[in-house]
Amino acid sequence: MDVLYFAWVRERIGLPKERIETEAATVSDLVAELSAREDRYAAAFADLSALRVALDQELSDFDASLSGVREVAFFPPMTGG
Amino acid sequence: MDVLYFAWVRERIGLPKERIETEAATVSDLVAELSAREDRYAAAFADLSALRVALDQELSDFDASLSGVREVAFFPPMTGG
Amino acid sequence: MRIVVQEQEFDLGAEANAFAAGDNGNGAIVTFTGVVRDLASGNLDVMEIEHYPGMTERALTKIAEDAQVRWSLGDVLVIHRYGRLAPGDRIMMVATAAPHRKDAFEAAEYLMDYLKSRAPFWKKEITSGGADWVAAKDEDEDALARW
Amino acid sequence: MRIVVQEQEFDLGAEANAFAAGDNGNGAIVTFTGVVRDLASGNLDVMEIEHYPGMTERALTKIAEDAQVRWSLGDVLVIHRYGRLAPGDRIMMVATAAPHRKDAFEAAEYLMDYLKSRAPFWKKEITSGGADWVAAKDEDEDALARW
Repeated sequence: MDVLYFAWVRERIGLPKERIETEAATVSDLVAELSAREDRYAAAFADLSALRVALDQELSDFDASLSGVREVAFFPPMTGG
Repeated sequence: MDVLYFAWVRERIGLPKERIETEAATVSDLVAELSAREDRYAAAFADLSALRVALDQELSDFDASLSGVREVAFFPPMTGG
Repeated sequence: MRIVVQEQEFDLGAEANAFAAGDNGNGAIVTFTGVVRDLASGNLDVMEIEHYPGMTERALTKIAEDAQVRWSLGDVLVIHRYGRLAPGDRIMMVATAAPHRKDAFEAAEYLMDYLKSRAPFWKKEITSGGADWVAAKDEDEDALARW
Repeated sequence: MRIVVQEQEFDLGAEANAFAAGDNGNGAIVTFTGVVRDLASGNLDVMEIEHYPGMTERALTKIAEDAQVRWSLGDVLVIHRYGRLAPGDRIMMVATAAPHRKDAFEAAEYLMDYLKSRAPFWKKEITSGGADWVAAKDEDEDALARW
């Protein structure tokens, strides 16, 4: 699936988008898998309360299922307007 | 003093402004004096709850004193905006 | 602060741009524009707006000053027309600029609520069937209670 | 309904006039415009706005559609920029048209509250001293509770 990063999440991980092959069942599983992979992920995902996640461009939760999801995005709380 | 009328009060009384010599102490006294003078005033002032009064261009009350007042205006509730 | 009472039409866009051209401390700009609505029956020919010259400017100035006391505002604009208007014509506008959006919104609503019931304007609707003074609405008077 | 997400600047006045040129059933038009505020220190060079192409348009469309369900609105406009802006530049605007002013005001405030916290934009303030992501404010999240 495509995984996107925005704002300081993008800066900490060091790229805006990557393709990830994963068997993770939920967003939390994916976060754990990435955090275990490299320090930059662990740093970006250290405090989930400071993060938001969107599945296929809809805001979602960290315990949501990834079944059928093509695009996951991680980012800080939004500051539009 | 100058007495001004606006909207349907002006239409009922038949003029926008007149100079009135009066010894009326309060607005209510002036209303009674005018109403006794001619039917068109009595008709305009029949229901005071449907009227507003301004003294020297400030909204006021019917029991307010006319002492020192130069301009009295009678009109219906305002409908600006 | 700018208070304008005039018969001629005004350009909403030009006024909004001029108002927004102010200083950079104001992150939030709200405008409200009132437009002559046609009647449900669709036959409004003319909306005639009478006003009380002198008192109108005083009342609008006081309302705007009161808003500036209650909220932290960078600037306030009030424009109100009088005379004969047609459906679709713009009657009036208010604009508020503030550092924060809540202040700009609340002040604009306050200006409108007071302007509706405390500024000496009276509207008359003229149709082919006759002419009627618009009655003040209880809800407009009630709207003042929240401030 | 018109939703615009663009990098280039927009003309508030031209947009307001075009929006207000609609039908005569809407007596009330509210606009809100957000402007890049300078920092208290007065040294903001650039406000950089990042967004999530695709999701941004979806989120803004949903917010506008929700407003149209909740209030009786004639029309809704949302414009939001991304990219590099300077102090005084206009970031975004919303506009609402409605038969009644209360609906126009409430819907505009609703659009702003949701747009602040639910549309995928992120602001970064760049000064000579460095660059900082703007933190979301609790009060912006709390503002959603009233709807």
